[in-house]
This record gives sequence, C-alpha cells and structure tokens, in this order.
Amino acid sequence: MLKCNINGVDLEVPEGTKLIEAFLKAEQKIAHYCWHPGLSVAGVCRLCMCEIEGNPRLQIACNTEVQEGMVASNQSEKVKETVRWGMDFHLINHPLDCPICDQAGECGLQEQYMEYGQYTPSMAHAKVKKRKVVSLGSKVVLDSERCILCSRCVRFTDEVTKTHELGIFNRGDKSEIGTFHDKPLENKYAVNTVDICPVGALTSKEFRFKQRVWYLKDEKTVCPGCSTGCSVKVYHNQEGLFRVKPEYDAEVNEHWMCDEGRGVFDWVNRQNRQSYSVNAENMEKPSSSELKLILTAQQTVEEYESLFEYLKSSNKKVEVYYWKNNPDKFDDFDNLLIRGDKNPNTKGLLETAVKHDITLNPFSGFDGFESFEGDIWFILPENKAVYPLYEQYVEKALKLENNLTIFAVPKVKVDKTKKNISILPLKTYFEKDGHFLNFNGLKRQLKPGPLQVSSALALNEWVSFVKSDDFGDQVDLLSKRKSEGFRKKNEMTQTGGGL
Amino acid sequence: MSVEVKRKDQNQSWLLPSVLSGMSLTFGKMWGNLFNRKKMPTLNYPEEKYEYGPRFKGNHVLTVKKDGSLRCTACMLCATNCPADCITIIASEHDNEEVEKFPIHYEIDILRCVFCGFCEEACPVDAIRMGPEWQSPALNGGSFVYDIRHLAFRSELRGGIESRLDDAERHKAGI
Amino acid sequence: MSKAIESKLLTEYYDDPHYMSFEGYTKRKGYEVLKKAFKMKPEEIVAEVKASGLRGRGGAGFPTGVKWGFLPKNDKKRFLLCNADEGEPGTFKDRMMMEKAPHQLIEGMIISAYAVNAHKSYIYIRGEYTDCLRIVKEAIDEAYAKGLLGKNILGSGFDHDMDVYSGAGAYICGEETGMISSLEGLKGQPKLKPPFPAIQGYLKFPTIVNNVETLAAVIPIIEKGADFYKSLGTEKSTGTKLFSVSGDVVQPGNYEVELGTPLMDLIELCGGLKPGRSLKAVIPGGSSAPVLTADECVDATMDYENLSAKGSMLGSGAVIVIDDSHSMVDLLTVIMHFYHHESCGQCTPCREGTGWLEKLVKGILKGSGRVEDLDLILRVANNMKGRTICALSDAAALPALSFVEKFRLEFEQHIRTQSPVRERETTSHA
Amino acid sequence: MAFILKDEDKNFVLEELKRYESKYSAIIPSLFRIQKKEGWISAEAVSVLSEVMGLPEAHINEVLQFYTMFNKEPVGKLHVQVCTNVSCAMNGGRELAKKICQKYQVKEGAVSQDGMITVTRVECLGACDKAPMMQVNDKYWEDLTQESAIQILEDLKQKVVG
Repeated sequence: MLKCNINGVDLEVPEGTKLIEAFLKAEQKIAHYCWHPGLSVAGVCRLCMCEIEGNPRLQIACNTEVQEGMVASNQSEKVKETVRWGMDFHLINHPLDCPICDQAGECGLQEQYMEYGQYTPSMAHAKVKKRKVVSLGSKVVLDSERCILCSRCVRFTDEVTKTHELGIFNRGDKSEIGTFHDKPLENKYAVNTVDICPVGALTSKEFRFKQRVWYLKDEKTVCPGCSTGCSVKVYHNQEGLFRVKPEYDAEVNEHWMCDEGRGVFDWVNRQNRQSYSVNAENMEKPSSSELKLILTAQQTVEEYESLFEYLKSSNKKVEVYYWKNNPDKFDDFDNLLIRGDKNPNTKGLLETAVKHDITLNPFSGFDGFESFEGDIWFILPENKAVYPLYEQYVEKALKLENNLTIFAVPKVKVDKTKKNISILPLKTYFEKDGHFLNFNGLKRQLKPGPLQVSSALALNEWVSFVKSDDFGDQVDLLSKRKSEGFRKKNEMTQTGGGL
Repeated sequence: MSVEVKRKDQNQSWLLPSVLSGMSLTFGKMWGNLFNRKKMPTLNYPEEKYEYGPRFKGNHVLTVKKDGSLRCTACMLCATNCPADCITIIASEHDNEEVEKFPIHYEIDILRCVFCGFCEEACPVDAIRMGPEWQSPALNGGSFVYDIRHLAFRSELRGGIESRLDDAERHKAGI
Repeated sequence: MSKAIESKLLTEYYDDPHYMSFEGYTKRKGYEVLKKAFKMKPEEIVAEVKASGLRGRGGAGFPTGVKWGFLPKNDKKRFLLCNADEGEPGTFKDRMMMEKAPHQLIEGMIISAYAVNAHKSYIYIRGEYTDCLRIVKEAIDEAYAKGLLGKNILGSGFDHDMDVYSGAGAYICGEETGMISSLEGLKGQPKLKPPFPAIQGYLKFPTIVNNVETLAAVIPIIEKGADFYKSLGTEKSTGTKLFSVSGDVVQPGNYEVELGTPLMDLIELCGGLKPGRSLKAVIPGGSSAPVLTADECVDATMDYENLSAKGSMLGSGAVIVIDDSHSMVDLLTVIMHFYHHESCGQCTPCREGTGWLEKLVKGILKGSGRVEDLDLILRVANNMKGRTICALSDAAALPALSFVEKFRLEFEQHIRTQSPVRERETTSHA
Repeated sequence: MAFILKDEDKNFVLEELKRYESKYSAIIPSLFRIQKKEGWISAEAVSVLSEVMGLPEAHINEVLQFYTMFNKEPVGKLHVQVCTNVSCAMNGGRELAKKICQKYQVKEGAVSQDGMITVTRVECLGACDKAPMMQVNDKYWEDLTQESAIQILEDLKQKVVG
C-alpha cells in the first residue's frame, strides 16, 4: 500500500493505482472524459489535470501512477483555469443541440460544464461541420459533431470485444469516429459503446427518443438473461421499463453487458404480461393426490425453497420435471459474458433441489403424460424468447385434460370455457424479492421494484396462498387490487429541480 | 391603542343628494351609450370579440417553419417545465438528418393548463407561443385536449403573434 | 564583428559527388571510425558521447549520451531508430545529409547501435523524400554486401540489421513517439509519456530515437575524441551544427558552423539580405520556434542557451530570415494553417485550439478581425501550451504568442486598415 | 470497378508482413504499393488488403486517412504538389499554385478535365533553400518561377502523352 495525499485527504492505495483513481477514492471531484476504469489509458481529453508537489508542470491524473508520499491537488487556480479552458476546447466545435440530443440529462459535457464551465464563450467562428445521424449498424447511431473524440468506443472494440469495427479517421479537427463502410458495428456488445460515450455522439437505436432520461428512475438488479447474472440497472417510470444498463460488478461483468441482456426489460412491461388470473378457484378444490410439476431455472432460490417445502409437506406423489433451454448449447460461453444457459438461477435450482432431496427429471415434452390423471403445475419461464420450444409446449399443455395450473409471466391465451386450466400471473425478476445463484455460485440479490402488474405474485407467495385455507378470498382481494395509476409525473418540478 | 370615532356631520345624514348624484351618473352614462355607441366600453360578446394586446398570453400556438413543418424538436422541455403537467409529447425520428427529431404527437390538456407561460419560456427553438386566443369552449371532455392540428398552422391568428417563423429571415433580422 | 567561417566537421567532403557511394566514402576515411569504435567497449562510447556534450539535433536538444544512459542495463532486445522524418518547415539538412552521405549516417548508426547494444535499427524517412529513400536503401544494401551490416560486422562479433521505413506524410511523425507509432503501423499519434521510449518504445521494447545529424555527429566524436568536440562551440552547446537558412537571404542553403556563432554572422555567411531590404524578423529554429525581432537578432548567437534566454529556441536549426517586404499577419496565417493541418487530433486542446487559432488569424488577415481577437489569440495559445501529450500544441502556440506579442502594432495596424468599421465599433465599446 | 490485387502485389504484401516485427508495420508500404499501381487507394482496395493481411479494415482505413500522401480520391497523371509553407510562401509558392490552377483550369485537389493534372497545396517538403518548389509525382522541381513551372509541366505532359 502507498500513502498519498489528495487535496489534503490522506489515503492509502494499492500499488499501481492511477492518480485519478486515488482522486475518486478520496471522493474528490476531477474532470475527465477519456479515462474509463475498464479501458486502457488514452490521456487525450487533458482534463484530469492536477498539480503534483515537486513537479512544475501540470500532469494528467489518469496517466500518473501514485508514488509513495505523493501530494497531489487540483484545487489551485492554475488547475481550475486549465480545466476551464480544456472544457472550452471541447465545446468550441460541439453543436449545442442538447434539446434534440438523447444524452441530455446524463451528458458528461452538461454535467462537467456546470462545474468547470467558462460560461462566457469566446468562440465566434463557424463550427466544423461533420456527419450527423450516421447509422453504425443495427443498434447504434453516430453524431460526429457531438463527438469529443475521447476514443473510449474505439478502445472498447479494440480491447474488450476485439472486433475492431471502429476507428478514428482523418486527423486534426476533422477527425471522425466511424466504421469502415462495409463492416458495421455489429457485435454482441455494441451498445456498451453508447454507455461509455460521455456525450451524445453514440446513441442506442432502441432507446432513441423513447424517453427523456430525467423522466426515468433506475433500480439496481440482476440481469436474468443468462447464467452469468450481470449486475444491471433497469430504468423505468410509471409508463413502464425503458432500458437496461450495466452496473459495475467486479466479480461478474465489470463494466459491461451484452446487447441481448438489454432486452430483458421488455417482458416486464404490462402490455406483454399475463395480468389477471384465470380459474384461480381451481386451486381451492380438493385435487388429485398426484402432481407433476414442470419448472425452469428462472425463479429465485426463495421460490424454489418454498415450492419444494410445500411439495415435501403435501403428502402428494410428486414428480418434478426440469425444462432446459437448448440443451445442446447449454454450456456455450463466448469468453466474455454470454453463456448458453439462458437461465439466471440454474445453480440455485440444482442446489435447492439437492437440499430438499428432489429429483429433477429432464422435461422433453408431454409425451409420457397421456396416461397421467393427476394435477399438473406448469411454471413457465419469464424470458420465453430463449426457449425455442416455448410456444409448442404451451400449446400442447393447453390441450391437456388434466387439472392444469400455469404460472406465467407472459400472456397465455386460453379458452375460458376450459375449466380445467387455471392461470396465475407471476412476478418478474424486477418486481420480486429473492436471490439468484449465478453460474459459479455467486449470490446476487434482487430488489423489488414497482409492481407492473398488480395481480402478479411471486411463486412463493402463490404457494403460501395455496397452503392457506382462504385461498379463494385472497385471490378475490388480489384481483380487486387496482393497478397503480400511471400519469406521467413531472419529476423535475416535483423534486424542485436538481439537474 | 385608541380609536378615534368620527362623528357624522349634519350634511351626511341627508341621503337623497347622494342617491341623486349616483342616479345622474348612471343615467348620464346610459344616455351617453345609447346615443354614442362608439364610446361604449362593453362588447356584444360573442358576436363581437375583444382583441388583446400582443403580449396577451392565451391559448398555445405551435409555430411552423416556412415549409410548413413544425418548429418543435420534441425536446420535452415544455413538458418538463409545465407545473400543471398538461403537455404530452411523443417524439420520433425524422428522415431529414438536419431535423433529426420531431413530435409525432403533441397534446395540451387545456383544462389542466394554468397559463403560466413556462412552456413558452422553456422552449429553446421558439416553437410554442401563448397566443391571442382566450376562449376554449368545447362540447365534450376530449375536445379540451388540443392536438397538433389544433395547435399548429394558425396563420389566421391576429393579435401580434407570428405562427410562421423562418430561421433564415430571423437570422437576417438579427434574432 | 568577425566574419563567421564554416567549420565543416560533418560536411567536409559533401562537395565530392562520389562521397555518396561506398567507394567514394571509404576513400575519404569512411568506416575507419567504425573500426576504431569496435575496439572500444560500448560503455566507453556512451561515456565519450556523454562527455562530448552532444545534444539532440532534431529539435529538443536533449543530451544524447544521457538519453542513451536511460536504457535498462540488461541484454534484452532493443531498437535504435533514426529520425529522418524531417518535417519542420524550413529544415532541409537531413535531406542533404542522406542524399550526399548515406554511408556517413549508416556508419554513425552502427557505432551508436554498438554503443547501446541494439541489433536492429530503422531509418524512418519521410515519404516525400523519395530520392533519400532510394539512396539510403541502396547504401544499406551496399553495406550489407561489404559486410558492414548483418552478422559479425568486421569480425567484431557484433550483429546488426538495418532497414528503412517510409513515412507517408505527417509532420507529427517527427515527434519520437509519433514516429514509433507510425513505425508500428499505427496512425502517427504520439504516445503518452511515461513510459519513455528508452524504457518502452517500439513494440514496447526499449528504443533510442536520434536525429540523422545527431547520429552522424557521433563519428567525429569517436574519431577525434570528446575533448576535441567540446572545444568547438560554446561551453554548454558543444560542436558544430547544420543550419538550414532560407527565406530572404541571397544564398539560402545548409551551413555547418560552430554553435554559438552570432546570428548576424550566419546571415552574412549566406550572402546577407537581398539588396535594399532590411531585416524584420528571424525564426531561428523552424516554424515552431518563437520569432525574434530585428533588435533581438543583433546580439543573438546560435546556441541553445542564448536563444532560450531570448525566449526562443534553436530547434532543428532552420533559420527563416524575414525582411521588411513581408506581412507578419500573412506569415502567421501560413504557420497556423500548417499546425492546424498537421495536428494529429488526439488531444483536445491541440485538435480544437489549432483550428481556432487559424480561424482567428485568418479572420484578421481577411479583414473580419477585431483588436480583441489578438488578446484571444494570446489566451488560446497560452492555454494550449504544455497541455498535451506531445509538443505540437506548444509548437503551434509559441509562434502565435511571439508573433502577436512582438508585432502587435503591425497586427493592430492591419486590423485598422482592413476592417475600419469594426474597429470603430470596438473602440466605442471601450 | 472491382479492385483486384495482382499476384505480384500480393506477394509484395506478404513479404512486407514478414519484413517487420509487427504485422501492422506492413500497412504503409502496402498502401504505397497499391497507390503506385492504381494512382489512388479505394475503399475496395482497403477491403482486399484487410483480407490479405488479416488486419481489421477499420485499422487500415485509420492509417490511410491519417497520412496525407495517400490519395483517397483519384488524381491526375501529374500530381502537382506545390509547397505553400513559410519559406515557399515568402517566395511566391501560393501564387504559383494559383497560377497553375488557372493555367490548367482545375480546382485545387480536383482532377483536370483531361485527367492529366491535379494540383494540391502541401506543407513543407524540405527544399526551402530552393523556394518556391513543387513535387510532380515523385520528383522535386526547385527554384521555380511561374513561367518555368508551367514550362516544366508542359514538358512532362508531352512526355506522358507521348
């Protein structure tokens, strides 16, 4: 450990720490654009200037390693003046189209201008014109004029994905980010470039113009897209969920996530959900003593616990079937984040099953079910897109004559005259409490966010209903629970501003 | 604290003179208005309508460019700034990359509006203005929600408001 | 004032047209010094160069021996690079050296490589010098054929390979790390320092980068000893230097003189100013060096210390003489255009600042400028200086600062005559 | 017009790949080779080169766009590059460039109608003692006057036509 002093704050940092990291660790403000903790040092924005004792020249903190006893500060007027001018140099050719720009509200330039801005612009000449609204591929749009050439995106494709699609072409103030014309930015991690872009130069086609970011709240959660279990932030408001961004997690995904995972918000939105229960009273009737249960690894450990406990205590003859997505691609891994196992909690399911001494039979369709007379519980996966046989199995299930209970997040279309089928809406990962175990057994906690479908319950909550005596009343109550009104509230005026 | 009580003097106890002076004023005006209609301060609403000054802040108008397209860029600053939360905008991608973003849906719930004018002030491109129109009658609730058709293309409006603004002309005029 | 004489240490035989061939070169004692060097230990050569006080001739003037001493003391792979990407406006000495005496460069490089124990070297020649490329390439082939390159050179047990690499038109590749980037096949953008090239340079190997003239100057140092070399020039600026004199002199060209020669003598050596003209200014070290006014020129001597004391620098030794027929506004526009054109675009202050400066100066030239713009130029330039990875932003800022500061009257005059209306406006504000 | 890399050029590229310590170093020589053959470097050429060299297109394009000596657009048979930096500007380099443009009725950077001449202004070419100067294709022409420059170009034009 090295001792150093940052703006008068004494702290100890491990060897090899960059000065800028020490600044951030000491909770000192320091302007920066090009430096990103997950990428190599470029040192081109020249904003993280600081004074180091014993060095007459200002140094950039991102390319300086902390030395024993180093005393650094960025409080002097000289540094502040330099940073103000550094900001100005960034802005002289930057178009002021914040109103149109999707990044407005979370833009590095806006934020840092508040702190380090010059406020009296002295540039009175025509700005350099560059290309606008350039499609870099199916997911990302580029606006060269807004780009400050921090090179984060280029370094990302060079260092993280190693796909090398992006480059900075030309030189001087004509430099532009771009792809080579017949090789667009198409990789499975492309939208990360949008996240790391400190300005609005790169925007995501999916999220573009859907919402202004200040209308959104974020909720930290775990991506249920595959067994990697990246930590993510889900952005939502009363109208629903709008996007997912990665959250730093040193043990799992560091700063990144895959583009597939960015789609995990869609099935949470109420228009795609089973929003009411069908024939819930079936659950109350005395049922058969035999039960077949089909499940996937998309529920939390807590849900499996309570489910298995119930099965054990119910004195029924129970058979549990475990439905895997794509069994042949199940163990794939792309050496970065994406795994073939598209369930967030495979490890959790297997461990809980062992703990409760439950045998998991592989599920491969309803072929052996014809002679079976007892009850069937079918817990559908919430992320149905990764189950290629989903539609086929659901269709088959709906034709069964057994007393069938479907626990579903996605909409299930059912003939209402069929009294043997009951459908119970489930909560998604975004709405429930509990935890997942990822592929190597790391525990990741879910936090319940705002409920999107009011009658939805988590599996463990349904199980506790089933166990209780007044199941019917409870369901009635539940169906009367009104969906929360969702008029778009103006967050800014409500909180009294605070950009 | 003491209060001084004023005693009534003799003249004030006589009511008739005051009544008569009031009547003379009333009838004086009545005759004056009857025979000199031009000076009459009231209007025969709704046949006659009063035209307010150019600074009057009535119903909203969305300004348009010379080519007839909306000036609005759907930045949502008006909606953000609106204390009554009466503006709803849905943005979309424009084919022209110079425009980039435009509203495909712009609604003002005029019954919620408090006519504070914050939307006008928030607008960075002078796309919304408070106009000379001040009556907002309608037959059903839905008609109080004004959409683009109602808000824009109002070249017939008078009262000092321009609803058609061209950037080139404005630059020339030094705006 | 004593009339300066050329002291031809490097250019002694340049008049001989055969000097460029192997035969011609060996006839003039070529490759003799190499034999002498091989009898010395590498450390002795480094010590000798250090003792001679030889400073980098490319522009920065960093002591060569000290630079060599930065290399890690081990046997790991390392490279010697010769910087022949001569892009500084006004400089043409390396071109002449390579065209007239390629073997001199090769010999100097072998000695230097032996001293720093590098077994591979590259000569990075700017792409526009197609003749140089051809000549040097042929000379290298010749040297290979004669056993002066390759395995076990002259029986000394020292192996060395040499190659040329052509630049492709970028001023910034004259900066040593920019050159390393270019040689690595990247854009010629300078790299962050630290780590310095001597620790991590070409492909992360320790690398020494020296100018053509520096490497050639190693020969006389080894031949005649450090003491002799030190006896030339001044105390801190030892030896001789080639000055590329251009502009308004009668005989522009390369002149090798001792360091410390008075500037006026050097101009005299070039035949003086054109008849009927008077001196207005001199740029003493390539376009990036701050300009000297005629008054400052009088007692200026061409050495590192005197010029830096005058706020300018010796740079690459490109002396551009400007007489009273030229407008300083016009010349600054040319210089600013050059730096705007050549900024690599990496660091923000330089990328944006060079463009801004050009717009400002051009505005003044074209008549849309205002007196306030002069202050703005100073502020912009001051905030570009020393804020970037390499020295290009300094190189752009320094001439802007010196031109505007030293010739402010002329600039103001220009603004007044070109844009009288605006001028009235601004004064009325004040 | 599809770009085809001839076998000899391909071999050259493969040789260059082996010549330097880093594969990337072969990019500049390979681009020069293509430019020598084609006169300029097209996007197709970059694609082909990327395939032959096994290096990302974006990287080769970065290098191509960075250096000024690579022609990203077709140029005339005589590529006239007139130096307009300080020393040459002081001796009439800019006027020379303008004069040549006028004479051949061609805009700077564009190709003249007969496909013969492209005039570009370039930065210092290192011949400041013989200013003004120009480089026509690879060759330097120094100590010019407007008349002598035109004369030289006329002669060269004759040679090309002949």
